[in-house]
Amino acid sequence: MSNIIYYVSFIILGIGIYGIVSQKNLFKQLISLSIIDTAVNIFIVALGYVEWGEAPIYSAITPVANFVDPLPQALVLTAIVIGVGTLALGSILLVHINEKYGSLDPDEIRDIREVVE
Amino acid sequence: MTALKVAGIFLTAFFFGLTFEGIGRKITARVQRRYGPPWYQNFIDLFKTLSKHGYTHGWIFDFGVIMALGGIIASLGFVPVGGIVAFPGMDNFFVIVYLFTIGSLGMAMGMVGTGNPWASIGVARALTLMLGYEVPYMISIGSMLYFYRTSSISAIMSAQGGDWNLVKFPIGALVALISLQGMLGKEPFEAPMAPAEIASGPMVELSAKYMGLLMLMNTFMEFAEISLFVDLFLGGGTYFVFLLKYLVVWILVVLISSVLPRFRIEQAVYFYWTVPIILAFVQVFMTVNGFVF
Amino acid sequence: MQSLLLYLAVGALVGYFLSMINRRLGPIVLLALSLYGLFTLWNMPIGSVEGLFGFEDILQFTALSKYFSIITLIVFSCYAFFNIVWISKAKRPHAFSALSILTLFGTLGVFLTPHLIALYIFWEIAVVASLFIVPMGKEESKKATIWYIVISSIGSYMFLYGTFLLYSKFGTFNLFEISGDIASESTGFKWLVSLLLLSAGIAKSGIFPLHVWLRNVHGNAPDTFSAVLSGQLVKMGSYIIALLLGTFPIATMFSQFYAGVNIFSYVLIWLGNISILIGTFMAIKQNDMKMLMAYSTVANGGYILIGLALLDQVGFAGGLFHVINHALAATMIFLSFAAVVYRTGTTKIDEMGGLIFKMPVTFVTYLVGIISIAGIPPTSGFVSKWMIFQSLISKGMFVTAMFAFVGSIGSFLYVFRPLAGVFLGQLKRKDKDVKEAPMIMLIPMIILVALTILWGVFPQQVLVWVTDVQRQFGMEPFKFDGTVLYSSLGHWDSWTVFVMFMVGFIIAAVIYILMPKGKKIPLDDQYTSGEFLHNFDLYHYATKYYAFLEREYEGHPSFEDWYTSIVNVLKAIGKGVDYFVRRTASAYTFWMALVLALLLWVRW
Amino acid sequence: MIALLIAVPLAFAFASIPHERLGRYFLPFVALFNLVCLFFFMEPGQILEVGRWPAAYGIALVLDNVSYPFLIFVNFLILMMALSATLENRYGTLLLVLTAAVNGIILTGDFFNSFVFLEIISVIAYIVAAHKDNALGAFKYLIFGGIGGTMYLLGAVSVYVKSGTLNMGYAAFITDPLIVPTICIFFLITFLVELKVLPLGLWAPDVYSNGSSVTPIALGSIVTVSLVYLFSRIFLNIFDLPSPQLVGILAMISIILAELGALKQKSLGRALSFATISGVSTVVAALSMRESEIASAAYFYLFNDVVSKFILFTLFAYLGERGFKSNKTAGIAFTFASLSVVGFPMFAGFWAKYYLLKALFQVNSYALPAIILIAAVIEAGYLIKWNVELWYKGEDTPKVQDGEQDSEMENEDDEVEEDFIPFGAQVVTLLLALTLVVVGFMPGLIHDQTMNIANNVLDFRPYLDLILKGGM
Repeated sequence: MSNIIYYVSFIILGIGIYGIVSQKNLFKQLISLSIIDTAVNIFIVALGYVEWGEAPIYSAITPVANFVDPLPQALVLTAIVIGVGTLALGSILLVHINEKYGSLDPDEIRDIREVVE
Repeated sequence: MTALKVAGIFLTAFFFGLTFEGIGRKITARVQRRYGPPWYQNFIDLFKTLSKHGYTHGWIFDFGVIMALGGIIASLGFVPVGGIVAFPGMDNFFVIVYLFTIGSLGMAMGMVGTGNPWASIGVARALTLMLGYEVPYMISIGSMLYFYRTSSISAIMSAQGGDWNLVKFPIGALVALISLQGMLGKEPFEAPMAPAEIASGPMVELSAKYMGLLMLMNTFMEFAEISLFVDLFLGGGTYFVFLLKYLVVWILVVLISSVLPRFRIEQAVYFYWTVPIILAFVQVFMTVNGFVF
Repeated sequence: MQSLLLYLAVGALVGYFLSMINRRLGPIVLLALSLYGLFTLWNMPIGSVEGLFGFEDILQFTALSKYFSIITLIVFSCYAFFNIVWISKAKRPHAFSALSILTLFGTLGVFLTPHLIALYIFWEIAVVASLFIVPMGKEESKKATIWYIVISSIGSYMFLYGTFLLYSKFGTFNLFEISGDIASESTGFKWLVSLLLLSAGIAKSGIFPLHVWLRNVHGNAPDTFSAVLSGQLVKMGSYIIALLLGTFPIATMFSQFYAGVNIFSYVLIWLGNISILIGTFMAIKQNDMKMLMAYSTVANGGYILIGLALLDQVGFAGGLFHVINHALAATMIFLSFAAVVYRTGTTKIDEMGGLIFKMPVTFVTYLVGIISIAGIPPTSGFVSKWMIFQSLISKGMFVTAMFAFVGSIGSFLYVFRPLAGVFLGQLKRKDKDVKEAPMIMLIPMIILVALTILWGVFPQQVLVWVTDVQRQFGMEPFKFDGTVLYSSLGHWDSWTVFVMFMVGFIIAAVIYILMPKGKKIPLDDQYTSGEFLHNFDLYHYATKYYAFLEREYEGHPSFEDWYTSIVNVLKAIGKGVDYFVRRTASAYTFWMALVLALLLWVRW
Repeated sequence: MIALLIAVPLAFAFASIPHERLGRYFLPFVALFNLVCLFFFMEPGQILEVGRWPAAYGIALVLDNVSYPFLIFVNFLILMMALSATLENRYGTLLLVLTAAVNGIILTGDFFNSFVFLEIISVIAYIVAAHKDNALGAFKYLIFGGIGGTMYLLGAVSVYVKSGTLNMGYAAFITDPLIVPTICIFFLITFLVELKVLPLGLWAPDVYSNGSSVTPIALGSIVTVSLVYLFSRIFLNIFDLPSPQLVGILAMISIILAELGALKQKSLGRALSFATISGVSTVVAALSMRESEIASAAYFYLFNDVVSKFILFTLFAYLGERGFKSNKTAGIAFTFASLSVVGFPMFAGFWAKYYLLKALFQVNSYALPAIILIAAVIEAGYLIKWNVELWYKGEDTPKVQDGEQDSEMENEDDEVEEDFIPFGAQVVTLLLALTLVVVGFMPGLIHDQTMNIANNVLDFRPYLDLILKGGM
């Protein structure tokens, strides 16, 4: 039962990859990348999960408790931040692309570029 | 002694060469049902032309003519004439063949130096024809050099004894004969001169003395070339036997030329590079594998 | 040797800065250095060993080094001398002079070291230095440079690969140390290494599969530099061939094939044959005189290769002798062309004519040059041709002999084309005011003429060098006694031939003088088949000189085209790569990544 | 002390935020400061445990015999770039952050920390890639790099899950050897992307050819060097490279394909980009052999390639394809650099190829040398073509062909007027070209260093000892 979360993360990962592979629109590609990020983050959090674990906070109530591994969660926090940064940057790049070529469809952009060249 | 022998060769070439040429003209005429000039006609022609004032096109023209005659005279000295061998052992086949080319080069240079395009065309044709006949000729002679382990003409001549190379190397002799026809510029390989086609080619601008000198050169050249054939294939022999053999070969050449039409130049080259070259290689194959009769 | 190389290296810089003061100073520096080198190396005892830049014993002065260095230095002295005037037409005189000196540095280094890596370094220095001179030529010389560097790199990198193969087996780069042990290796290894090492020589000396660069480079390089390219740089290739064939025990390394010639040499001889054929027939159809001589270089490279690959007493000597002959002849011819171009400004044969009356000394230089190329006595060209022919016939190698004959007679055809087209015939009206080349240009040409005839009549000096080489390689040295040269098929005497030649010439001259004098008429006083001519420029037969012969092999395959199409195929693949690059990160790239990951997963 | 290398650039980066222009003036001094620190106040064999956590639990910064020379080289490159590149506003700040991140990635001994630095580098790289209005190329890089980063994260986390620690040395020591190849594949994909090995390096030509004086140098030189360091650290030092033959073959294919791609190009920038791919692929192929001599030669090769490409790209950025007629010094630097890339004697490139071939032949590897030499032939072809074209540009072009061309030429002339090479760039390119020549005559200068790196990088024990301070 506890493995289900792994399957979920892999399915999301698959969706992300499918998105990058199949979508022409650059923005959809970026979103797909973000989905992949999310999938990986879920996976990592799941790795640190311990059956019936508790939040890794020391207190008087839980001097000896079944803690989940806190490190992956910390890592994921960082990864999420980085992911958001990348997403934001990608969006800005797309805005620039859209300003320059007036489109986010790579085929159209290519046509325009070839004309320019 | 050497000087005497050389002088002897020159004089023989001069008198008999011109005489035989005259006889050749007579024979051609008779084949063509004409009366023909007397046998001494060439002497008359030579002296007459030499004694006239001519026209020259500048120093390269003069130089070319002298170089042509000088080169041929030089190579003639190395050709054994029957018993007369001026430079025994040193009459290397390749030396003679390449000395000949000085004469040809001199003539070509002088004639093109006249600035007449007919002469240029004639020379271009002559050189092209040379590319044709020299190759099979040198290969077939080469097989003899290989067989006798020497490239000295006189050594090959004396090594034959009674058995002529004509019999030992029949195919080679045939190839040499065909090539000889081209060397002498006789029909069917007459394209370089072709009087009716390119106004005698190289000779177009020649007059008087220059014509005479080149006639002399031509005689010497014919003499040397046929002598080589006689030495190599017919065993040379004593002086008079040699001349007899020479006459026979000469008459054969003249007879062939008098009945044949002219090849175009590329046809000639094509011909030389097919039939005689294959024959020459047949000869080579036989020689290398020891099939010498 | 060490000091000479150092002087040359420094000289390149000095030459550069001196030519900033006066551009004529650059060639003068080169001339001084070449003469100094000639003097030093001529007097240097064979077998001297020196270090260089702190590397012990890296320079060895062998007999072969001496022979090739002397050739090189003669060529370079003449080239430098000629350049003193010619440099005024050079596009970048400073760089031109400096790079010329650097080229000399590189080539001399190649000749002086048996250490394969040092040799490679010097080799590449010579290549790079000459590489940047080439594009100073005609418009197309830029393209020619690419041909040059690519073909040269193919050769030299194969050489490098072979060098490292040897190193991985024997642990040393010294060629002389390796040569003893190589015979015991496996057959495949021997073939591979020998071919790899030789391919540098093959590429450089313009032998068949790698001959294509010569036409472009020699034809388009700066005019005087073509002389160095053909007379000297190409000989670097011959040096490698001679060095390897002489040093490796080729005869015991490979099995016998025919008439005492081993199979490896036979392969080389066939490459030589094809080179002769291609060189000769392509030269015949060129209208550009420099390209014509470039193909002639291909053919003569073939002769040298055949001679060297015969590896016997007479043939090897003939091949070596042919190196100096062709070096001198090619230098003479290209220098005379340079003089012609200096005055007329074109290299197309049919754009000139009748220059003989304007430039007689240049003409004589060219004439002697072609007599030597065509191998006619009494020039030195005949000596080597005779030796090669003797060797071929005595071994019974008639097919090769046929190619040699074709090349020899074909050379009459192609050398006559510029002779007739440029120097003889009708003088063009535009060239009416052409003058003879300046005196400074004529001197080196005359020196070369003198050397060619001198060594044709008295070949002893060269033969001493050649037989020294043969002795050093443990071969039976070529036999000669004074001017009498011996082979197993008899002998001849160059002095006698010369005397007979003079006798014949004097007889002819006497007859000529005794007979009545001819009247001088101008060139346009002609038999014109009755036509009245207005323009004698057109009455000059130079275009398509051998049209009737060219027609016979019009549809011949062109290796230049083949190589270009190979490059095009490569470019097409490159275009494919570029196609993927230009897409966005989409389907194919990701499938590729996934397949890759899968492959990695199953761990190969 | 070591942390200064990271902290100082970061501090200056923050300091420069309020004053947009300041960044670019800070950059050279920061780089110089780093170099001075490295030379005079630091020596290999130091470790810093961040926050005084013991190494196996906390982040450790390690300065050992491998990272020390790499740090010097990278900071040297940054200094050179700071002097030569034209930095617009904010780019100074960016590059300061990049400096910090690059120093960090070389110093760190922690997997996750290296991931963070890698992502910082990537983000800055995307921005730098977008220089000169090249957003499309940058976006492509972002997609590739994003996937690559994710893979690295997966790898790092897998290490943690399997070993319970993120410390590079300790994790490698205790991770189950059976699972290591699988983990390494995640890392490997990241490196193949970032080091531009071809099927995964398809983003590079579009990014590098944007004509900027920053992008190709920051990415192609600085980032590449630091990632080669990380590659060697992970695959040569602490883990084994998974399926080295396959990586080798992939890199070889990449070399050839990149050269062919470059051969085809009609623009110099793209040709150089492909050449860069080929150069780095050669390094990867050589490193995949895991042999100290070869690794040493590979670092030498990297040195030569990076320095030469630095020159080529900088000059391309300023001169474009306008030729050297007005600027001979630049031309000489360009020619020296291209000769060095091809590997002609008298330049560093020759020794790079020499050592590489020699080392490869010693281990009886025959395919890679052949590939390298074939690549060199192609490289020689197109680089010499470009050299000749640029040197002789406009010398004998026909005067008037048709109107269109005429106007084009006029435009070019106008641009030449405006277009000059800043003094800094001239000095830097000339200096680097001279470096190539000097190394060409004294290869020992670099070779001793690379030998030292190679010997240390292939020996896991000293690193483990250092990072754990002589054992647990």
